[in-house]
Amino acid sequence: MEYIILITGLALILMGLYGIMYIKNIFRIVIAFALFDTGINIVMVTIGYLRNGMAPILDKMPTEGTTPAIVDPVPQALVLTSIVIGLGVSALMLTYVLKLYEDKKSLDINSFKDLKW
Amino acid sequence: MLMSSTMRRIIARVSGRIGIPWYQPWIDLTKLYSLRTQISHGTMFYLGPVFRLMGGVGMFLFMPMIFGSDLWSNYSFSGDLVLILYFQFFGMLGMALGAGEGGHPYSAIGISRGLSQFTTIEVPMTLAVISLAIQYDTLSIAKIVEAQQGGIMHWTLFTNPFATVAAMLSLLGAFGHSPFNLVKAPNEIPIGPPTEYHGTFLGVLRTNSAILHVAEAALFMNLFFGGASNWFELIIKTFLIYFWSVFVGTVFPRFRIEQSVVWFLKWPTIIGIIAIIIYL
Amino acid sequence: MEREFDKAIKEMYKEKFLAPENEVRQVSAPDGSIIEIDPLKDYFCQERPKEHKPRKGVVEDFLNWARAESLWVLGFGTGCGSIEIPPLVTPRFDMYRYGVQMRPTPRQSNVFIISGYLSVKTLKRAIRSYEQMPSPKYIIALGSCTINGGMYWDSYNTINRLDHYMPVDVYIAGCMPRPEALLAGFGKLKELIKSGQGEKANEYARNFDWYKANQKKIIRDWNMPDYNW
Amino acid sequence: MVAPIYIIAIALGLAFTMGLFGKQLKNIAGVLFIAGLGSLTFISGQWLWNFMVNSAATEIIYTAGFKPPFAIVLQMGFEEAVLTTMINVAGLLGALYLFPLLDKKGNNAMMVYLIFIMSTNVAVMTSDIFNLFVFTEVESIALAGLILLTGQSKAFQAGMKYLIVSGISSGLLLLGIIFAYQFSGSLTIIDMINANLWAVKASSIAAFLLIVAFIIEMKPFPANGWGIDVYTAAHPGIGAMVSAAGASASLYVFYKVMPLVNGNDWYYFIALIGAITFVGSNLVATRQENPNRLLGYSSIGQVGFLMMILGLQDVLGERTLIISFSILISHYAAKAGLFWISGILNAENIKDWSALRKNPILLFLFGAFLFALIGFPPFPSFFGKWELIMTLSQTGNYSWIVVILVASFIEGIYLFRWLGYAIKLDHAQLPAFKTPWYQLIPIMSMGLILFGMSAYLTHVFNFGPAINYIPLLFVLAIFAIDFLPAYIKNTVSIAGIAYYTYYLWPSLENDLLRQIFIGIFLGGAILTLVAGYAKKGTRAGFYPMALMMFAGLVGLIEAKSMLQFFFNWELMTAGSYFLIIRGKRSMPHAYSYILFSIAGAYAILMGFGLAYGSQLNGNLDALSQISLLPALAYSLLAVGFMTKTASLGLHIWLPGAHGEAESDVSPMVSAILLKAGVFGLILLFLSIGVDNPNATTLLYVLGWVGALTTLIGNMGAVFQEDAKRLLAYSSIGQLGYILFAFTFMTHMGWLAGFTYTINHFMFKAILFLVIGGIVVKLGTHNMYEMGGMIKKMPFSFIAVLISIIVIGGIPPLSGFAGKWLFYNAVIEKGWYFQGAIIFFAGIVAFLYLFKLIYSVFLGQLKDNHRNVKEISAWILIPSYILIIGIMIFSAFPQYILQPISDMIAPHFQSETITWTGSLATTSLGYWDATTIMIVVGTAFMLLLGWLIWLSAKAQKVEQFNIVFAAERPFRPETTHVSYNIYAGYQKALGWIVAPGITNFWNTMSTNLLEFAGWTRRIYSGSIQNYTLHVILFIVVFYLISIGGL
Amino acid sequence: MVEILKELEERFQVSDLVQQKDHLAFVSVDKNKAIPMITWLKDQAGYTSLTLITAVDWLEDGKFQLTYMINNPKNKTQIAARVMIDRENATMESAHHLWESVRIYQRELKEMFGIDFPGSPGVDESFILEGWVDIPPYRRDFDTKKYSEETYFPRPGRQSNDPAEYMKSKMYPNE
Repeated sequence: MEYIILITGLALILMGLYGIMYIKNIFRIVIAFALFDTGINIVMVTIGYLRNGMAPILDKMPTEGTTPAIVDPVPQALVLTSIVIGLGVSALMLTYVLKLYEDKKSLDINSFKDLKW
Repeated sequence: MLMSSTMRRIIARVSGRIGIPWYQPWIDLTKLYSLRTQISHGTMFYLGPVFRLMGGVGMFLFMPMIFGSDLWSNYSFSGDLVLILYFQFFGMLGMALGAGEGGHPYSAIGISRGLSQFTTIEVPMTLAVISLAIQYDTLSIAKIVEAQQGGIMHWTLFTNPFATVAAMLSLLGAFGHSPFNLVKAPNEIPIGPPTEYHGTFLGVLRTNSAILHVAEAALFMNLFFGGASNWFELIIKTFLIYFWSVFVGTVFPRFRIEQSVVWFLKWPTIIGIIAIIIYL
Repeated sequence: MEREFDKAIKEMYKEKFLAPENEVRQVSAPDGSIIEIDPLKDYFCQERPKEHKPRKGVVEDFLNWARAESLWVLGFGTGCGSIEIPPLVTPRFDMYRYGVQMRPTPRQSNVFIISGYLSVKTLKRAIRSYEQMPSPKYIIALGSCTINGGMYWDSYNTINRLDHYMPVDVYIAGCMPRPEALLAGFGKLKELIKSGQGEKANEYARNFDWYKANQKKIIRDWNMPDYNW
Repeated sequence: MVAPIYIIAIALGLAFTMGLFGKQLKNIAGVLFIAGLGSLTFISGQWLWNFMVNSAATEIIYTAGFKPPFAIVLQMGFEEAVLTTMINVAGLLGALYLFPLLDKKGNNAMMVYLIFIMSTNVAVMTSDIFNLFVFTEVESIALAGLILLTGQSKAFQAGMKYLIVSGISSGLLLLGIIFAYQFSGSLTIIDMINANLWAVKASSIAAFLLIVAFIIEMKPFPANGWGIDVYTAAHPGIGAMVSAAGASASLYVFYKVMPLVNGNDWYYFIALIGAITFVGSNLVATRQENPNRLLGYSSIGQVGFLMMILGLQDVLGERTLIISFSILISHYAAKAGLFWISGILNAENIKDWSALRKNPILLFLFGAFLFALIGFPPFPSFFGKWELIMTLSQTGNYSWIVVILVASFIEGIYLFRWLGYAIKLDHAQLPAFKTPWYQLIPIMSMGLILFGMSAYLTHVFNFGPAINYIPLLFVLAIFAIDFLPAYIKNTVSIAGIAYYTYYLWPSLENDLLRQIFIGIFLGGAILTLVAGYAKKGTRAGFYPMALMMFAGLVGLIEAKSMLQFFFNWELMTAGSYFLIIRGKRSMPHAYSYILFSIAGAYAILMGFGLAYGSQLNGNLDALSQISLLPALAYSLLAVGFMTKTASLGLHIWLPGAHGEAESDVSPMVSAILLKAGVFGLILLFLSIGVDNPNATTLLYVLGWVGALTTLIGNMGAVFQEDAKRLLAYSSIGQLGYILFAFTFMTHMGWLAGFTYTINHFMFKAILFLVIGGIVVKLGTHNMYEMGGMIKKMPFSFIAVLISIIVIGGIPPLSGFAGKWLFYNAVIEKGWYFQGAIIFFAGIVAFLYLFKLIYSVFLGQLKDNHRNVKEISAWILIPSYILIIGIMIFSAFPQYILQPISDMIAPHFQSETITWTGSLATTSLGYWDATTIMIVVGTAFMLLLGWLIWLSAKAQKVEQFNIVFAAERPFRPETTHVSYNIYAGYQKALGWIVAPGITNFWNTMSTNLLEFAGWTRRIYSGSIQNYTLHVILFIVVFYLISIGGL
Repeated sequence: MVEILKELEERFQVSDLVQQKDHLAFVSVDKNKAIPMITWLKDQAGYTSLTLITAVDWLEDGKFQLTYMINNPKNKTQIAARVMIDRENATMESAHHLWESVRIYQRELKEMFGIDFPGSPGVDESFILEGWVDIPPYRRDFDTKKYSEETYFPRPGRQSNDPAEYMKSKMYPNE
């Protein structure tokens, strides 16, 4: 199960990368980027996941010597942060897309090659 | 200096063709010195001939003429072969500057040709001198002459034939007879550098050319033909050396400047290099 | 009757001819100022020739002898007679025997052989060359043309009498004289010089104005100084 | 002590507060903004003070007392303090610079700016990798916001690219973090390092991802197109922030995480990436014309350099930090300053930077920044590079040295072209620009920081004793009075130099070698400066630079250690560069001069490095016992010195540089500066010693080089039409003689060499002074446009005539001494063929000498020169002083040559020349200068008197009274035969000087530029390509790393 | 030769064909067709070499006759084109673009006959008559003898004989 999710995450990352590199519409590139981001988040969560573990919310102190099967909370925290940041980045990207579209009236990535060499 | 008069006589005899009276150069000089009107283009116009004559006289002064004679070794105690070689340039420069002052285009052309040719004339000469210096392990003319004493087979001509040949070929250019007389080219660029010179100026120049030719011939005599131990030998030897140049000149037509430049860098230079290689 | 076109031509040449190179011109000096150049005045010496008194007595005789025995001829062939000069250097005539030799530049010559007719254009050059020769200098006029115009006596462009323009020492008549005649002319010239009569250069200086007037009469584009040093 | 946490607090607080302010409170927001940045600076500065003065201990702060990941962990150590101070200072100055723009855009812009500075700070301080990620992300988001400031289309594109690629790299980082966490169980960097992720194959992927993400952040070549676009498109003020603050921070971060991949292979690998970036970026930059993009490439190159230094930390050991700091601080100040200047100029092309001339302060700072980048003294990068190279060579890492030097040279290529454009490029109209005070102050502050840090680092490296301060202070003093008229400065300079000579002389009491050269350097300096009185106006900038050059020259003489020597060498190079570029058409020539010079300097540096490495001794005498690759070391040193003496193959800079320089600069650079190379060669050969088996071949080759140089130089001079170029070629030839003579390594050869050196100094100074004066007077360089000057300038003529006699080696004068010694030396040594070439060249010299004196002084006077006067007496006075020198040297050479002969005798087996009075005798010949002088003088006078007596009556005539084939000349121009006068000679022997060597260098440079042009095509401008580059970079990196493991 | 003449007749309406010798023919051509004809001959018919340009003054007709003689080096034939132009304000189209040497001929014609060739380089420069002020000397209305007598100081006493008469009387005094 974890592997399926892990693979899904990795697949999403690759799809995202593929999208970033091969799609010509910048709007879709942003979406591909979001896919990539999501994939990373999924991978992160998966790595922190423990089979049959429970949510890292403790209602009582675990007893000495026993390790309750709780999922590591850290990756989840990280993912949360990462999602927030990803959101910020995506929003900023969309702003850029808007600006670019206003500027050139085009969404084709190839029309934005003014800077080179 | 006293012997220059005798020298001029020889030069006159050799340089004139058959019909010329032996005293003709003397008359010419007298006439040149006695002309009534003269013009001057400026200071350097005066200095040029003086430099030129100084070159000839200087070579004379610093060269031992007669082997074994204190009097006729002149001022050779103050400088050696290198000094003589470089003293030639003194006259060269004087001529060039004086002629340049005249502002005549032909002078400049003549000088440029002369200097161009001169550079390569000196190459075989330099090689020969180096070869001599190796051979005799000295640069002193007196010592070179001394080493050649004792019979004709001791002459450099026989002990170091390659150097001699290289130097003699270079001498052809130094005397400026055909085929290397493009510098003066009497018809195309009237008389070359001294186009503007006349009267006493020309007289000085002619005086110098007499002295210079003798001096150079004497130099070669000292270096390659065993020097001279008395007046008679001196006169005969210089005469013959000069005659070599005249003889070649009557046989060959004139070279163009680039041809002569290249020619001197070809055979004479190769011979000169051989002259050094055999002493390596 | 003068026609329209001929008038126009006369009009064209009414002003004294001056080549553009000889006109007064203005140039800007490197420091920015404008200076005026009058080529004839600035670039040529304006002195008149002077008479030179011969020395006295034996000295002058000796010098004259030297001058006579050392005749250096200017290699300037003006007309058809110049073809008669080269044979002189051949062994057959061998003028070197007499101390005569050719020089390529007037500065180094004493004798000027006017060899034949002189057109106006050539006359100008001849005068210039003559004046550039150092004194004492001599002129040998070769051929009838120099005496009275010869066969060109009625030509519109050839002078008739050389002695109106330059002082002549020796005339050699004939059309053309042979080289032998020229050699004889040299002999005559030597005699003249040795006898102290070869002073035509001084005569030229003495009668300078007359000569110049004659010269300027026919040389209408006078574009040189009065005396060419 | 204010806790560093307040950096976050203040910035965040302010930022949020500002968001609340409406438009009405804009002014308050502005004040708060500056105040906030000020307080950030204060906090970090206070910590820095604390660390430096009180040497406090490193402090680790856990926010709210939790350990990560639950709280932010900040570490405030000395390094962090330094970096945060740097960042905050840059931030504050940058804010000042950008203030009007930010103000116009409103509070939000200020907010974003604050966030950017804050996140950079925190990224430096945090020791928790996830926070590092967060703040890096914040930083890039803030930056993306700031890029928008200009509101231009290009900025949008660049921002988009930046966002996408940095998003990908942060994704990688995130993955790396989670894996690393998985394996190490901690988020602090230290713990991760301790966990030794690298050891286990599975966890190594985590370390790999982390490292690669940080490497991508630093924009390694060639996966850096997205980064460069940011520099290009963003406002230069932002570019400055990215380059100065951002790059410093990311480097430090990288330094912190590097131990994750502990292992030498990896460090070398990182160093390799750095090296590739360093070389690659600089290479690509050579073709760049947009100033901002150029600066971008340069920044990335510098970061690559630093990355390389960090990668080499195992080799460098404890010196790593100080070396990298010295380079970082140069980069930091210079880049910030340059970006800001670029913002003021707002030019699209570096050629438009010629406008900078209007503002001398900016121009000065610009120059200082560029020199700091390249690593000239006294800037920190000089010391950094020196230390780096010494350490590297000590440990035998020669290939790294080569990489550094090559890349630095490439950097010089474009930076100096740029500087040349700014100083000299002809521009129809200089674009106008305004320099408001709020933009000038930050730039000047950066300049101050640069100089301050120079002083500080000199102290830290303990290089202080290596520098001779007195001349430098004098230079500064002259710089301070630069606004005064020239003659005052001239007097002050001459007095200063004279005093210094007087002061220095006693210390050289028993060192004739140095006495000779001090005579040449300082005596020459005084004489050439005297000529400076002829100039009017203030000559802004001339005197500091001239004195800087002389200070360098003096320093060379005083130098006891290699560092001193090299420091002064560079000082002299810089000074002479500015002198040379003052000429009207000097730009390209000064450019090639400085390129050859820095290449030579690097060769010297490497040679010194080898010497230092083999002896572990910084003194100059270490040169005599080089045990590491001695042949290579000696060759490098020789080549380095030969760039200054302009020997064959390295000579092509000289004709233009000397020919186009100002009239009194030419003698300085020709007669004096070239002798610095000679001095270097003498030192080198003295160190090599007579029978050094490692240098036999080198000396033999150099002998041939010297001989051929002479031939080529003289031959080249023959075909010149430009008077000063002719002299310049002649200098090449004469320096060839000198080189040749010194390679003999015999007593006689050295004596000849010294004679030549002294002679060349005297006559070349005279010639350049006089000809320079004439060129100015006549307003043309071309000799065929001159002529007939003898009547107008008789004194100049005599001066030139005498110099020419000396050059030609015509007997009575001192040139003959050289020739005579040469003949003896050649025959004694047995180098006959080289000798023959040398003598042939000597005669060829007559051709150009005649051309010079004839074309200028004789022949026909031209129309427009009819009214010119003699050149200024101020030029003639030094010339005639030198002529007196020549005359004395000619008549009594024994008084100078005999001591020299005694001096050099101990270095060789025997003294081969004996003096009896004025008569010198060798085993071969003899020579008596005094007698010759007397004989020649007397005879000359007699003959002259005779001729004058004979022709006293001669009529003086004018220039057209010539025999012109019965015609008369029309124009002086057409009558003056001078142009291409040696056509026949050229036909016969011109092939010798066919510009083969020039073509060689041209081909080299063309190929280099072509290659750069080809390389930079990878920057196609497409986001997707850039992404691909990044991915490919990672993949290749990964493949190599597995392969390498 | 015949073919070429025929062709000339067709193309340029030449008249007065005179076949002087096998290889030499004279034709007359209109003033405005002359240069085209010569150009054609040069470019198409192989008459690539200019022999001469000369003029004859037909004072009585008030005409100048210009003659362009050109040569075909291949078959060694010559064609001479005669062009009649007015004597008043004599002008002719310049042909200096065809051969370099033409400008010299034209300069000479200008100087000696006063025939103008507008556009010909240096046509106004004096050729041998430097500073000439009279009417052009080759015009038949110019009296050279009178001019010479006025100008060149004739030496008195010169006598001239008709060579034929004089020699006859000298050599064959009896006849």
